[in-house]
Amino acid sequence: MPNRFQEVFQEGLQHRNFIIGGTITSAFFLIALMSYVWTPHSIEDINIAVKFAKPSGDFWLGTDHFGRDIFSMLVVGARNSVIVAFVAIGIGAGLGVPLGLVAAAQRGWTDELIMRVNDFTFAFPALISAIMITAILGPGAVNSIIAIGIFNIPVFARIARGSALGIWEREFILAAKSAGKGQVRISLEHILPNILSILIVQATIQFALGILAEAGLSYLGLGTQPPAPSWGKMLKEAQTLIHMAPQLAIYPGLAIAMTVLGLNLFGDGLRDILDPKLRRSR
Amino acid sequence: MAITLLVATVVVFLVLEILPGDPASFMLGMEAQEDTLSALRAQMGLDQPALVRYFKWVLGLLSGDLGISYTYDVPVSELIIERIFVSLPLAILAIVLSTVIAIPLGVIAASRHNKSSDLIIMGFSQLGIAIPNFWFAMLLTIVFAVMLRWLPAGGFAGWDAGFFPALTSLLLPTVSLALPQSAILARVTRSAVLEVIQEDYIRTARAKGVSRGSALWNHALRNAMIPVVTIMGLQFSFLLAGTIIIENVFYLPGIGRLIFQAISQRDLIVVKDLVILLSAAVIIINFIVDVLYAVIDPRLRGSGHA
Amino acid sequence: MSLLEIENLSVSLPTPKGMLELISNVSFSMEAGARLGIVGESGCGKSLTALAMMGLLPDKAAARGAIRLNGENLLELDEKMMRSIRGNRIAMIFQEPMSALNPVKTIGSQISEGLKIHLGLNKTDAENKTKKLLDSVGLPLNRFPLNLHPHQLSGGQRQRVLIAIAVACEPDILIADEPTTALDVTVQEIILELINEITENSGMGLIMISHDLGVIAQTTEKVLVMYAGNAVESGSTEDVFQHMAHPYTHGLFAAMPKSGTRNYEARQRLYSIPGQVPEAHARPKGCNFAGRCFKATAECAVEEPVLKPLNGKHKVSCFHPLTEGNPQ
Amino acid sequence: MMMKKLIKVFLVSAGIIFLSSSAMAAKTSLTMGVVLEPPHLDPTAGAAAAIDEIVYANVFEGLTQIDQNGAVQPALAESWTISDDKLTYTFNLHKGVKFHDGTDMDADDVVFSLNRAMAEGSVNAQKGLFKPIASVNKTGPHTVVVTLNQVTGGFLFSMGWGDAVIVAEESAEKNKSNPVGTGPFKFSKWAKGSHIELVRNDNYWGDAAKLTKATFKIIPDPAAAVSAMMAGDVDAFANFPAPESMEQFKSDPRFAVVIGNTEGETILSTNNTKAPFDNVKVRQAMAYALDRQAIIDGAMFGYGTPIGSHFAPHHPAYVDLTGRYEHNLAMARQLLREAGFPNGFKAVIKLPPPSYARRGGEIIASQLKKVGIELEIVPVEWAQWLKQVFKATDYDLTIVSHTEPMDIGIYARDKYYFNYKSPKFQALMKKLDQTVGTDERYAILAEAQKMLSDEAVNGFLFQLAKHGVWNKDVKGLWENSPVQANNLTKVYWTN
Repeated sequence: MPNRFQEVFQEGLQHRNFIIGGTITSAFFLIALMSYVWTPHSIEDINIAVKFAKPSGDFWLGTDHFGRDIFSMLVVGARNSVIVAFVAIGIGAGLGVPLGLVAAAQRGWTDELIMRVNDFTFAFPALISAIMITAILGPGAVNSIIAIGIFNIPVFARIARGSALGIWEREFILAAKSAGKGQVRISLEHILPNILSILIVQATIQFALGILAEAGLSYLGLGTQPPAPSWGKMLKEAQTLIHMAPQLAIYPGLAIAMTVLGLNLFGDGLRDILDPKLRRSR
Repeated sequence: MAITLLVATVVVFLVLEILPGDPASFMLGMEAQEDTLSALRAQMGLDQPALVRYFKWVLGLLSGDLGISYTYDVPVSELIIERIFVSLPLAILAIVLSTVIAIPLGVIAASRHNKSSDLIIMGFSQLGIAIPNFWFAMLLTIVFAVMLRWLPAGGFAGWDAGFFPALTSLLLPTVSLALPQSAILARVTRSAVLEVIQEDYIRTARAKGVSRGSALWNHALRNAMIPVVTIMGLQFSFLLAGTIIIENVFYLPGIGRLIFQAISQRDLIVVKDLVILLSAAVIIINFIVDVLYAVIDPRLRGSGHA
Repeated sequence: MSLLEIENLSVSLPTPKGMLELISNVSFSMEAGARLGIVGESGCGKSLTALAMMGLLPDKAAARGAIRLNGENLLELDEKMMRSIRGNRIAMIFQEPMSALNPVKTIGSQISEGLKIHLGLNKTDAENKTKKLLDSVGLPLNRFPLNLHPHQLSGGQRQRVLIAIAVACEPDILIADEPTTALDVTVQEIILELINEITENSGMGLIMISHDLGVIAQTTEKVLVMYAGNAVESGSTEDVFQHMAHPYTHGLFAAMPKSGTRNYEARQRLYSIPGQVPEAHARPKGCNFAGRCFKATAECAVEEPVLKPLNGKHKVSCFHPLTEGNPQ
Repeated sequence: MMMKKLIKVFLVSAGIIFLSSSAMAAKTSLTMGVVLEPPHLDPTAGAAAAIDEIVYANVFEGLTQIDQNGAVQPALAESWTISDDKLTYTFNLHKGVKFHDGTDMDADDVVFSLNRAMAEGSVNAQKGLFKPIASVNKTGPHTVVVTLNQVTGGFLFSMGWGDAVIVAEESAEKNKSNPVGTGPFKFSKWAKGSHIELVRNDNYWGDAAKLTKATFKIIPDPAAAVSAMMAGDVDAFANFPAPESMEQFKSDPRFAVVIGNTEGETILSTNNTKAPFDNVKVRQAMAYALDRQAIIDGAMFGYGTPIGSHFAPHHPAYVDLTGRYEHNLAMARQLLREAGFPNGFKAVIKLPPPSYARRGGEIIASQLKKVGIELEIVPVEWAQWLKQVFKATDYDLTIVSHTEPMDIGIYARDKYYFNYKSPKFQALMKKLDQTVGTDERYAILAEAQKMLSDEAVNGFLFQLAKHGVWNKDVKGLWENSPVQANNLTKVYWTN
């Protein structure tokens, strides 16, 4: 496996998307990590006296209506986005992939049932369901994670099932079957490693979508709650001040767009490398 | 189809049963007294057992009676119809605009595969996918409403204010919905066209002496439309309900806002009805997409699809 | 001057490993109304040669040499001029009738399209001509109306439609690239006869591309044997078949079944030539076939043989031809 | 470029048409922005202030009416007499008053309206107003006698509330969607989620309104509200939703900006029975830790008057107690130590949707953190707030504006969400009820204010300001809001 990793990495260096996306993505993760140790200012430091300060050596991007340092808030917001998107993917993949594997292994009515429920979840307007979930559980980061995570489940289930079905047809599975291995073992030992690259690519896409979803929910006031900053919430607050301090609406949006762009490019690059068959269609 | 909807009614009903908050106390506020509240609950039929309420509701739906809104005290159907005249035009305008932008761009990008115009178009498309539509909406507001003051920053003039004022208030929302969607659609179109122009029949056409452009537009495009129409169907379903955020940015009295407001005001009957209607709309859109498949691809006609 | 003269045609394609020459210095010519076969294993450059003649090489392909139609070098024509030749003076039938027709268009519109482009026919005239064409390829109008879609037809019927498309403008040369490979055995014979009949009746030249010697024998007068992008043997079909000189040609014959179940088994047995066609980026110095050749010597691995006359018009590129040729 | 030009030409010409038509005569129609859409339009069947903001005094009238100074004025009752024992009120109704549907308004309607509000199955949100009423009787076609079962000083004021307006039996049930009252304006149409239109009632019994049409545009979004004002889509906002925008309007000569006062005491409501808030020292420590001016500056952009108790500063009985707890962190820490929380403690603050609560909550959390009190912020919707905080008193802290006039009495209630439960204060309020003389009453009120302040029952923050902004040519709008209403009866355009 380390060889494979090296291979991927080396090939990656030849892909423009992979390099640009990878750079942005790692910068984003580094910034998120950095916020645990250091931010220029404390984000809970409300100091009305310096509200709407212009960018300066002290406040790199200026301050908001509470006199908080915008740069620091963006940095902590990055962490927030990472956590929400990451856990949501964990939920989606953690439940979705096993479901997909079971559906592919069992076929028959189990498959039918799992896929029906899947379709049903898809048919529901996701945003409305997310709003209802947060209305029941109350707004907050954890509940927005749950809401986003739930909608990741069918995505991963579908993709896991689809790719697993193809693998089940392959000859080495027949060999494994005749060696007396059960469905669970085959799924774990043979199917999963073979669909892993597709799942990883999907995960980067879902990561980007998760960040967008978190921003949307926070924008509606259903996601991350104060004092924890979130990019979506910053945009919401900026909106009421748009005539007074339009600059407040620029930075968080840029942060979202850059991050999502980076993740998407990274995912595209990764797909090119891991799955050359798909390259043609790009 | 019917079963999906039936399951949907059960799920929605159960979900709303556990939604905390009492419509009656929301309506009567802080000073309301207990007997007043129970009187109002009785008036709204909330004192009946859940099963009775469920069947009343479903039977009502079947007979086209959506019930009476708790907060507005008017038939829910009336409320929905008023809002649909905002949301539907918005959704249609957005899908039309995004299609008009995306398909030519996608085809151009595909025909100039890996050339600079392809790279530029795909670069913009990446950007369009990455930009959250509500931020884009805010940027448009800053430019066109705050700086230039050409267009209203929000609100809906109403169709009775005249066609153009109404259309003007839908302009920025349409653009902010359409551009990010067109980014996705352009990408899908491009890869679908790239896929199709590898096909043998494109070579056959070219061997006839058909020009590259004509092969692209007359032979490839229609074949490439299947994935494009699939995505358009998904986008349209999203647009019907998913405009909540954009309706919030521009303060448009549409379906998305109605449902958002109904949830926070615990106007449960409106929530229930809307969720079912939206699910039905998604099913109908899927059906339309299936019909379109058959229109596009004769192989799918009369094969008992849909 | 021959109708078609191909001179030192080389075609290179870009790959991740750089430009690769897939066809090297191929030359041949044919007269008006003549019937030429190109034979070889898959991947030997037959189809690419045909595409070069049609001007339909992939975008980044580079072709050198000359393809002269009535003295005019097609490789030097711009796209617009080339378009007026394609489907008009040179037409082509492709291998896969199942995928070579546009599934969303009616057969009528697909046939009449070329008529409109090249002959400038209006809608009615084009329709009438289309009906005649369909009839001439054995699809009578009463059972095969113009508004049928390809999926409503069988493979053989679709190949007939493709033939109708190709011959619609009565081209000087019809290239048929493995026209029967994908068809049922029972249909193959009929389609070949149809191609023979149509070309003979109208005096069209035919270039038949196949890996199947039986097909070549049945339809052609002259033959060109290709291996790994090179022409290795050429001559009249009769000469080549009776006095095969190149060990590769011999191998192809050895692999040919007696009669009947030609297609599938032929392919199977073809693999009995030991080894495989070397990939383009791994072609050895010297003779490309040397690695698989039972007559190969040290010389073959060093020097590249060139096509030279063996006997009259029968040419071979081999240091150790199997025969001295047929004394005339 | 071409497109830009075209749009400009189009907009300019549209502007010219607009200007020329308005220049001819003074406008007689007014478009007013309101933040909240009313759930329905029957003030006798809902608590929402948004109902009164549209129909009070405009569509519906009561026996009495509250004027913009908070004084009781005669309305449908042209006069009244009060018996010596202060238990019997005789109201003489105006004659010739007609409902908008053409039916007569007479004593029967008054009897019906009051009985309906008091009745068993009534859905009146302010049933408490009618509690003192023992009976309502018609003694003549235009005379009604109301008998009380206890002396009630504010009874005439109560009858001026929107919840006590007079409705007709025939139309009462449909008032929610088609309100029929006696006021100077008639309901015309309601485009849900968009706007509500009233037109002048030409058969009005009193002085006819000067406006022929009034449109209430519903614009909850502050940013949209700013644009609507700027674009002239809306002529007036009685209470602009975004204090942060007032500077901008002030600097624009087209607008008149009028900062008035409201009855809204904005407080950090505290659950007085829940530990550690049951300890008066903890509450006092919090009072010292709060910096009111910073809260007003940060949450309200400087608009609002600090208060030191639960009492409106513009009321004559007001006592300035804002100095009782000067912002003093050392004092706060010391009190916390004394209370046994040297390192502070953790608590939850539940915040309803208004921006004063959401923004104020963030600032208060940051201020209290400085003395070690860590607040977890939990935003709630109104529905949840009512259920969890207000009814179940399942909360530590919350921020809310109490907008009813003269509502200090809520601290004496047995069951109220502060869980204050002070027999001393209850006795004081009882005494107030039985006191008639103004000076004596004011003395008692002053004592009550001090008591609440001393015990730091809640964190008293500020009196909500009324951010009025309207076209400078519009006259006659209320500067203050003693009741939540937009009385348009006297509104006119100067050109």
